[in-house]
Amino acid sequence: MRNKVVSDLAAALEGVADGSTILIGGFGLAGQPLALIDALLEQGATDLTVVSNNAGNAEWGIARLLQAGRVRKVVCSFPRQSDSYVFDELYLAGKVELEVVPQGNLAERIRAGGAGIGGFYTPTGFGTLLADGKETREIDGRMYVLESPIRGDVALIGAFRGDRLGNLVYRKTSRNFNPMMATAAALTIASVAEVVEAGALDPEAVVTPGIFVDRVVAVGQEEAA
Amino acid sequence: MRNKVVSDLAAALEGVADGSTILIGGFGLAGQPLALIDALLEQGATDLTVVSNNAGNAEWGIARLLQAGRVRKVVCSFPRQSDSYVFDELYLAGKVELEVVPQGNLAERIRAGGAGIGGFYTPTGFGTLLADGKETREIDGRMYVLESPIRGDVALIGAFRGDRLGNLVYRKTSRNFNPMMATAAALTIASVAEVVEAGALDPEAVVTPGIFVDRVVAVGQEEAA
Amino acid sequence: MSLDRDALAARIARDIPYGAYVNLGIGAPTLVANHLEPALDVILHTENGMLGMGPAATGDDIDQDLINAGKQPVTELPGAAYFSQADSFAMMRGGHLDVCVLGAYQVSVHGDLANWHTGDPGAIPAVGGAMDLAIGAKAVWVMMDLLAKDGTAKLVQACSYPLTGVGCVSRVYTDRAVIEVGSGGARVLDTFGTTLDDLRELTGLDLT
Amino acid sequence: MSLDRDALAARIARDIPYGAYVNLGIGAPTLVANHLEPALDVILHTENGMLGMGPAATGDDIDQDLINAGKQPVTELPGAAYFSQADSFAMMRGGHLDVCVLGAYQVSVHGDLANWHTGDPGAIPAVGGAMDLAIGAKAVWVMMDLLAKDGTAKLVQACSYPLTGVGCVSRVYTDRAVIEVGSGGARVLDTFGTTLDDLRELTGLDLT
Repeated sequence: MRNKVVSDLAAALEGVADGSTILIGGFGLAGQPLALIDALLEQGATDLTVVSNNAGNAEWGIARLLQAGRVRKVVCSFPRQSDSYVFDELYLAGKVELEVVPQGNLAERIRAGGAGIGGFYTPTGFGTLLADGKETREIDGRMYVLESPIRGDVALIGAFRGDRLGNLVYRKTSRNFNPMMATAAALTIASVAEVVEAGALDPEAVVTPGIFVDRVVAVGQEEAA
Repeated sequence: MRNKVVSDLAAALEGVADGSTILIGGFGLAGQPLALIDALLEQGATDLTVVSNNAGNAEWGIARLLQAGRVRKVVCSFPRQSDSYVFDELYLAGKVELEVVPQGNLAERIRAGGAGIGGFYTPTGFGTLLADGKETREIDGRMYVLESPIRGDVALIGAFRGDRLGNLVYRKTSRNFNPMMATAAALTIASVAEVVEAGALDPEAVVTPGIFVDRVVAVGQEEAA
Repeated sequence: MSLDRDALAARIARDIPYGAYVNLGIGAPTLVANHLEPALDVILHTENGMLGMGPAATGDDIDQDLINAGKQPVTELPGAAYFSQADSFAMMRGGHLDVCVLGAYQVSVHGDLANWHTGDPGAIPAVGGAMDLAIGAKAVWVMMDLLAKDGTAKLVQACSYPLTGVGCVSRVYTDRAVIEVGSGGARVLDTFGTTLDDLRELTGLDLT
Repeated sequence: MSLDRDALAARIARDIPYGAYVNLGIGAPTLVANHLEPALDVILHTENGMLGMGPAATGDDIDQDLINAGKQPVTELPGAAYFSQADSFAMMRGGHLDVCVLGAYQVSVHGDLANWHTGDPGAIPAVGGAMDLAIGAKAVWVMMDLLAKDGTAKLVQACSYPLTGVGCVSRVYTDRAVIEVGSGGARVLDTFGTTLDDLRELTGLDLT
């Protein structure tokens, strides 16, 4: 019987290789899979490229990975937050690379990665520093920038409920980047507050169909702060 | 109080102009808004371009519009069905134009239209007649075709439940093209089996948020055949 | 000694790996579903917007809102999910399906597929999801007779019918043989009551 | 006689049309929400994935899974909907929002916006949704002081800070005046205890 639920966090993170690109869901702490990130730290993979909206809060989640020197590069829209001191210090010391991507372009690039789209023209960022060197094009009188898809070796997803088939639902604004990231990685690992029976999730309300998910691990309701 | 629910089908179709591009949801009869199409026939707009997956079944829905001579052009993936004799005859007599688009490209082009994407590179159709004359590009060793967004003046949407804010949910595979089409028209008109109170639809399960919908009309559960 | 359609469908079903996500094209490939052992834990995708499709619906189970890509009434299995066609084709185009089984007019030794259009100038062109399916799985298999009704081979050096996809097919299941196709040319994997020499003669191809 | 922030927020709220879908940027624009009359039936969008956002959450209503774009806890109104950030930014980019109110470092008379980066080589670049918001509504309004703390005008002939968007702002609400900007240049729509001549002198611009 198909069962994507693994018994513990160590099993969930098994096999993540050094040098991997890791997509990490969440917007700030909402939907950020803190337990999976802690388990990745434990697992030991290093020289990572992290793709996430932010670059870590205080000493939680992504900030811990950074602090442990596991991250070579961050691709995000908004690294600088009130409590992103770990990232800030590493960046200013030249110890971590940064690629800043407008938030909507980041979401759309990850969607494109999961959807087999080779590239797309977006009006966002045209005429700005963040489009420097990128191909531009006028379409129906408006200027667009060509953006490329983003894919990961691994995606770490923070969901609410999941079943053994890998179907996932989220809670409120913790959905954010998680559904796209789940589609755009070779290995998608989801933490859930609760594992439910197959058939218990309303098929009309499943946000991430199980086809996108390789492993599910129950971590209970995470409390970040 | 914001109330997008209109009292009858005539009010729902008010103001549709001759020459409009009409996006019509549905895959075969599932999710095809038959009552709205009949009301469009009644309303009288002509010289229409219809964008829909199919080109009508028997003498239902889109087939009726075609039969009445209201349609100048059909953009679809699969006009030829076992019961598409109305379209077949008009097409073979040279009385209606046809643009055939691969189904996934059609869905993605409509999504792009609603999402402000100027164009996208898809592998689907590369090297085929349907990509003739289209720009192609090699990206990471794979060949892609540049496809453009599709937008409509009007979208006719077949949904299941809706509220006065325009939020919609669908039923099973009748969802199909409806959610993208709802986002890609200047005027989006949805028929629903049932109007429910604002707040009655689970905010986690709303498929089409009300921002995309201009008018909602209750038509009961439609029985097609 | 060649296989009939049902036996061929059973053979294809046996080759599908455990736990695969599979899309079965309209027509003969649909028969494969009848031979999928429950223990194989296959999940069926239908491109009109569903994962977890069950068997054909009959009697009171028929629901006009629950159909497959062939517009036939079907059923829903526990753990199913519905989604839009944009999401459904993104799933295919993004390479998330393991196996897609399609019918064909012709397949070339290099894996080109022709299955949407006879090229007849009087025909009404209709592609549906054919071109998306052609590029929409990790493995695209074709199920077809080796010979057309007029006796010409459907496995060809180069397709004469308009293409559905370029170099997209990896394996062809026919009534006479299973043949691997692709950039390395055609290679016979298995035969059903026929010999390699027979196959060479029937197709005029330099099969190995 | 110039308007304070709260009075300016009230003025902006009064200019929002009935029934509009509105995104309020982080910082001062958030104040506009406090002045939106319920009868105006405005629906608030937050780009992290929600329509129908209610007031800030306090006490037991605080839910770490329900936050706004500024990562502050908020509430949900009846008829709300949640969606992914891909869908949320598609909604913005596709032109479905009626009004977006943003803060700014500088706005040019042609509607160019600079609000994400001071250009200081020591600064850590962080754009968030700023560039998406800049092009993501039918009307993009800026709420800012006319003058920076050092007395220089923030409404300028051409932005010296790095741009967020080109020609995207249609109206600037400042403590001294409301000014229309765009391809036709800057035109003063309303003044608060100041004169057109004063505004010309403060900005060095040929305002009309």
